[in-house]
Amino acid sequence: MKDSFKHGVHPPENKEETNKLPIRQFSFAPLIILPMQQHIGAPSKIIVREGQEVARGQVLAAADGYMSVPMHSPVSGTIRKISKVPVISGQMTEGIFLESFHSSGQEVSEGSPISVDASPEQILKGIQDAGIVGLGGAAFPTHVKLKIPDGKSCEFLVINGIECEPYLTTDHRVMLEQADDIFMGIRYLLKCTGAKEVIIGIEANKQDAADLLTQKIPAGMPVTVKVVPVKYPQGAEKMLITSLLGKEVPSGGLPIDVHAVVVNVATTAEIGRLLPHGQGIQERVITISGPGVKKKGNYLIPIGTPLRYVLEQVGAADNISEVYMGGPMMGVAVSNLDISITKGTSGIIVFGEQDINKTDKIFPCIKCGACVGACPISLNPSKLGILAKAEAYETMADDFHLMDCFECGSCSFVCPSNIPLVQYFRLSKSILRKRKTAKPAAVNV
Amino acid sequence: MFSKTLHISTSPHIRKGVSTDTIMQNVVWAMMPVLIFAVFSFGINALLVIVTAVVSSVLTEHVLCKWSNKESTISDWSAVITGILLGLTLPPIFPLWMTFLGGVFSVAIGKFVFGGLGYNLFNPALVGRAFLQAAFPVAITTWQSAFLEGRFFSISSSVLAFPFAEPKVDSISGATPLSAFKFDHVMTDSSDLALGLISGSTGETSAVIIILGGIYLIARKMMNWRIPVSILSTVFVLSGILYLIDDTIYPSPLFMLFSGGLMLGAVFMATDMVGSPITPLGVVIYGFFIGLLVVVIRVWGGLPEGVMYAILLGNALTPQIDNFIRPRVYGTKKTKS
Amino acid sequence: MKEESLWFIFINASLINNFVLAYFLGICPFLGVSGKMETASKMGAAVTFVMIISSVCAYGIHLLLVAINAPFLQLISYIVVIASTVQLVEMIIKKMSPALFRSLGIFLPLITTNCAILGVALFQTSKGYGLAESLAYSFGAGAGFTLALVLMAGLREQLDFADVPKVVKGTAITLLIAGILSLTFMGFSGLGS
Amino acid sequence: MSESKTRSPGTQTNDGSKKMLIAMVGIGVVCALLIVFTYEGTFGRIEMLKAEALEQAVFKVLPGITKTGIFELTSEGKFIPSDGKDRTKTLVYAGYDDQNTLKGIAIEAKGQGYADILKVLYGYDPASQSIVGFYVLESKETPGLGDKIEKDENFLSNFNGLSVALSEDFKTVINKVIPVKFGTKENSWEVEGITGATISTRAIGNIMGESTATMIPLIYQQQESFAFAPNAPTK
Amino acid sequence: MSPELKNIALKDAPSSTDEFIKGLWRENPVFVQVIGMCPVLAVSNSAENALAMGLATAFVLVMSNVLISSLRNFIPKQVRIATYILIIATFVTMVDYAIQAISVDLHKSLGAFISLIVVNCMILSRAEAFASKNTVSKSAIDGLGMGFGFVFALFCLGSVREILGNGSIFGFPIFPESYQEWIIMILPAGGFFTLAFWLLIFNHYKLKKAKS
Amino acid sequence: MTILIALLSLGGLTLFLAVMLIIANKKLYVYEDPRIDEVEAMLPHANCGACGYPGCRPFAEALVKGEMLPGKCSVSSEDGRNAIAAYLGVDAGMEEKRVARLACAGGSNVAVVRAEYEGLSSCRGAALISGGGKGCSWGCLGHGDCEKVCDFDAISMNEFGIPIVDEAKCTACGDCVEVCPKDLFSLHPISHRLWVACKSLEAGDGVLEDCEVGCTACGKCAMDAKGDLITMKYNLPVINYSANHQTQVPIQRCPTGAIVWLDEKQGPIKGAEAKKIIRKGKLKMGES
Repeated sequence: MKDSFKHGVHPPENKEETNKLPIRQFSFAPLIILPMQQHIGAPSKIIVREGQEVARGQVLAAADGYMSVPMHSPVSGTIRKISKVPVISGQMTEGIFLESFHSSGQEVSEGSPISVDASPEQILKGIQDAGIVGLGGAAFPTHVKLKIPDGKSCEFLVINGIECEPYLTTDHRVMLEQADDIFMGIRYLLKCTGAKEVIIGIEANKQDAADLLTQKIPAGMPVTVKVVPVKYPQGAEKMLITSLLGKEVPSGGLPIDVHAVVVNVATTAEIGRLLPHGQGIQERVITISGPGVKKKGNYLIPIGTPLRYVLEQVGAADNISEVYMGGPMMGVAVSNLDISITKGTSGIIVFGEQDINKTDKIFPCIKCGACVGACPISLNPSKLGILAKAEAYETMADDFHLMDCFECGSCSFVCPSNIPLVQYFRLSKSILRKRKTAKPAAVNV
Repeated sequence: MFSKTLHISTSPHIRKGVSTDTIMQNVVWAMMPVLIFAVFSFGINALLVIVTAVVSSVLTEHVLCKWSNKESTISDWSAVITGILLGLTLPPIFPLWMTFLGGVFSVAIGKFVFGGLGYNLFNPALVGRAFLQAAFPVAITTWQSAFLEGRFFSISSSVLAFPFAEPKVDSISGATPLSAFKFDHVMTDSSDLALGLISGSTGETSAVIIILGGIYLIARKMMNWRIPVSILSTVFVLSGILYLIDDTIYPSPLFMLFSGGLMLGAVFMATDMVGSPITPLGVVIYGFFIGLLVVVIRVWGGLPEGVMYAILLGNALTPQIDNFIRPRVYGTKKTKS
Repeated sequence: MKEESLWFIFINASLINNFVLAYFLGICPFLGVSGKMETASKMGAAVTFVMIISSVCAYGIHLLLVAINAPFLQLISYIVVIASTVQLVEMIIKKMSPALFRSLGIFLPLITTNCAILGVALFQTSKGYGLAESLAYSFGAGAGFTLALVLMAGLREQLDFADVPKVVKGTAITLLIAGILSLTFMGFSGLGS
Repeated sequence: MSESKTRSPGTQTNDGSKKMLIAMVGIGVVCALLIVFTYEGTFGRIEMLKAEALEQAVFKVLPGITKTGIFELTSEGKFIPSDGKDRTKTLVYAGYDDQNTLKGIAIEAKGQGYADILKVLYGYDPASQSIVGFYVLESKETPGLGDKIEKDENFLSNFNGLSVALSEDFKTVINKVIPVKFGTKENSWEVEGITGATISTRAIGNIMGESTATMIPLIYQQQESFAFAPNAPTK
Repeated sequence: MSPELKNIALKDAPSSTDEFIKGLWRENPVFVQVIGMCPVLAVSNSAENALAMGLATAFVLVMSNVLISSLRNFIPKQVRIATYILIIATFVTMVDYAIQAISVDLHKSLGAFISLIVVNCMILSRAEAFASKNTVSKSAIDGLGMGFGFVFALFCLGSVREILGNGSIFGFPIFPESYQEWIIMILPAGGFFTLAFWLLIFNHYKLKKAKS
Repeated sequence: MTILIALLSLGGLTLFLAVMLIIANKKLYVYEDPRIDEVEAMLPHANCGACGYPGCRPFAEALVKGEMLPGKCSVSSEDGRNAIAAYLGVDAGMEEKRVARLACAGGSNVAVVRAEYEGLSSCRGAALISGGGKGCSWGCLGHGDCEKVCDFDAISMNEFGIPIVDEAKCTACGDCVEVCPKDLFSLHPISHRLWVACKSLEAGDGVLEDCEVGCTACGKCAMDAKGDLITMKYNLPVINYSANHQTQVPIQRCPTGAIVWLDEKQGPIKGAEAKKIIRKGKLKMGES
């Protein structure tokens, strides 16, 4: 078995600044802004009205169908307004403005506790009701992911504790501090997936977490902890499966096609923490780091806390220039500080004006092949980039597997010519998606 | 609070920090020892030839950019590399006006018409060299012996030939080991070849120094080591087989490796990133192909040396190789071509 | 007198004296159809095929013309027979296999006025080749034509995405590449001497 | 473009076929006539020019002759008089003086040069057992470089008395003709090259070496076959 | 057939001088239409060869244009290509013998390219696009124009290649003895480069015109 | 003798060929309507796809088959269409000329940019990164993808980064509609001159914070217009073009000038009250 996937890159880690800092509770913002679109799938459906007083933990919005999860109130307070709120994509979506009470410890849990012995269907329902989505960043509804399609079977449950993005240390801290919750979560997951073996994958730079988890494995639980080499993007599902199981997920397929299900370690911990109490997700651990902030660290921040408030509290410099939600490799640059923390936010990285090297001159592609040697799925980003520039989008998808690209950013990271490859690919994919939906109308011969 | 306008750009937000111009600069540094040895062994003639080649390349690039209302691209150092490489492949007593013409041709036809750096299909310096070879076959096969007395002070009259006039060859010419072998079956000692105690193009004589430059670039990861390794090993193995078959007709593999422009070509020219395939396997095939052609042309061809043609043909073949050799994409079955 | 070996005839026709790059035969299709790899390789295959057929035809006609002592009909009978053979082949393919016609047949009319085909027929006659030699020669010429065409197509496909200055766009840049290719094929000269 | 409008689909009548037949055959006949008249009109002159050119070449390589005769090599290795029409046969040209005595034989040879096949004609004098003249019939050698083999006087002087003396049994050439580098000619059987045109001159040297090695013994042994034949073109 | 050629045929009747000039310049077969390239490149290594070849081609073009246009109503559509080729081949054979009768040397240096005039696409395309639709006199003028355009182009190439490659024009040296010939110009590669250079000039001229 | 040989052989050859061709012509003939070529030659060869077919040839086939009328080709000149119609003996089927209209007027002089975008100079590229950094999430990003994609030079970016459509050149091919990531373009008959130049779904001051010329959904235009010409939907006025829309009344009281009258000669004309805002200092927008 290979001990790692092919290619990949080694960006500077920058984790040492926060990986020793314990998770701290963050203060409640006076105004919480909750967009309903926090996960992949249908937005949650608001079931409260303006002016209504709500308690912490109360369900504010229900799941709108199967590909959706409910939203719980992160604070006790009053619904001020239901209107359009900005989200990170730059769009305005439906959302709730929630004015929090100054000091209210009141908390309700509307759901019913789910025991580990419940049926798989009940557990899945419980996970959905808890509003749990993938906390690694993708925010894919977890119950959907855990539902094993008919005719497929799950043998391996992979717990993803890799966290390969530079700066981020949330999973690291969660593993160190919430080991019991993790194993509780694994119990639920084993039950609902029917997996026979659990592998916790941890990168070599988090040896302490690996040691701790190995130590704490409950007797009789089929869990192994595997330490994998430090390499970006080790944390990507497909890469991790290759590293741990030596199998490749087929192009366009899912981990279940190789009998595996991958769940993020923080998500697992959350399942283990919430389900026994019938609670919903209200806050999450976020790493705040980067040269632009003074009080770096890992914080437990209520969902919906406005970014501006967070930055003020952690002492961000006045001249901040770039803010990313997520890590620096795949995170999204923020254009509007009035957006708020969502379930998918794993980190906030802040750069001040002086920290940015803006003289990245773009040279023509010299076909050096650095990107080919970096792409974890062996695409040819150089060729793809050239094709994208020439707007040959169909060729990119048909002949060069564009759609397999998951935008990890390794190619752009190594490109000596500073070509915005990832942006090209993202653009090409979005255009192709648009064309696919528009096609039937255009050609009617 | 937060008074400045935010900046947004695409992920990834961090970069490795090696840029194209630094790569180019490093290639220039790696070639410096070769250049110095060229001047050391061939004297001021070689210096004049190389300097002229560099000046004409850079000047052509600048002028053409200005003409087409583009920003001058001489700062990316690629024109300097083209100039140095061209200079290194010319005989030390090559007339300066021809050298200048070669530089102009290299940059204008070899690179600029294709759209500049990154788009050139062939190695520009070799395009210039091939042009000169075809245009002035006599001048380009007239060599100066190495380590002549007074080489640092006396300039050959052929170097200073009047523009468009035929150069007059003075009596200092010597034969290259390859033509000596091809036409007179005279073998040159391998150690002389390795150390560069022979005549030849300005930069091709000392294999050892060229290898040092290559190792520097490989260590800095600014060169694909597979290319020189595959070319040289192909030449070594093929000529070794021939040598074993009949050592009276065919030269020894070491002689093949160290003679002529093979080292210079394999290390500095075939490795031109733009003209070589992009995948590791493709690169090995490219190297094998070049090595094969070098052996074929040297052993059976009409010309004593074929490295230049082999590399140019390798460049021409690169799009095909890239077309057929594609890495197997993760999660897919065998690649379809 | 030393007889030329078939192998040498093949190498000579394909590499040393490449029909396109050294003899300038078939330049029009070379410039016209070398834009895309796919069409180029098909065109190359079609030309090679027709070359071999017309080479055999030409060999037969030559024997016939010698027999009836009418050398002056050489050119006209060659071209007419080649043209009609091509047309016949085209029609047969069209009828027999529409799929093959779509991929190959569309090039056939182009081949009629391809001087490389007639060139092969004329050269093999003037060189006095026998049947086997003619076959080697026409196959070599076809292979050389295909090689040049395919190399060119690969290079031009890359150029599609290049920032080529407007003045040289089109035929001029193709000719420049052809010139460079012609320079590089000079490396083969003297092969086998 | 415009006439097609009048033609509706599916009207391939017999009438049309007849018209096609007449048109094709008619034009074919007209063409045949045109070609034949041109051919007839120019035939004599072309033949004359060609013969003249060849003869001139033979005269060039065999100094001092006034008449020539053509002979072909049979498959048994015998030389018989020929009309020179069958180009697949190996032909040689005998040269005679006014007294109809054989002065020498002109032999064609070919081989691979730098660019393409080289064809040369050289004159052999059996009396002195040496080559007495040399002429390039066909060459595509690089102009200004390889084509010096046609003009370079020093090079051409190689073939004035190039030794091809035969061994005792007249079956082999004692010293095969070989090419050497410029300035290193020491023996009369060596062909001295031209600086800068090494490849072409070496090719010539090799062609000569090959051809003389096979042809000279054959010719020397059959000198009597080349006796003056009256049907040969004379001058 | 290219759309340009179609357009030529569709245009309203221009004057005969127009018809002549267009072939020389505006629709020059070599520089603008880029057809009939093989002989253009192959025999343009000296001005003399280029001129001879050009004239031979022009003769065939004019003659075949005339004959085809006079027979245009007699030839059925289905067999037109076959008959055109017959007619062209006939004239080429005639020219071939004529040149042989004039000078064996010239014939030798033009080589097989005289025979290859048959497959010069320029001639067939003129027959198709023009002669088959126009009157005899018009076709003759068109043939003359195109033919001289062809001669002009060949001469442009041949003279440049001979001057640079041999230091002479029509065999007369024009440079001092010490001139260094650019041998590449006489080689095949030089042909490609020279034609590219001329096309470049034409393109430049066209672009400039388009701009203003 | 030679003459005989020549005549016989060449005559025989041509006879053989003629017979062969005749047979081939009968047995192997594949019919294709010659009119397709003719019609294709008459089309403009723009292959723009405005007619709904992938290119001019398929359109020509459709024309010959009678599935389409020449008027569908918006690129052809009037004469060209008529010529095809006359050739095919059909009605030209003229349609009213349509042009592309942009539903935004927020140039850099009036609209706020919240974050500076760095990267590919492309709206579609910018839109993927936090929406492109413009204050208004619906507004034009101004990188000119529409200008680049337009084959007819009908679109040019003005000094404030807003595309201006040249009605004379526009062929309504729809390329700009497809390319705009914010879906701001739509094709309209040229007579539609009453136009809402805003797509913001927000209302009130929220709009004005981001853009001075945005629609605040005040509803005055809907009140002033006769009948059901204008209705407010999702905080935007929706014009019912099937009603009588040749009126400038609705634009008069618009406080921001979001609803305009696109005059054929003068360009966009704003209502009396909107002008005050514009006069306050910033330059006029949207006029070429």
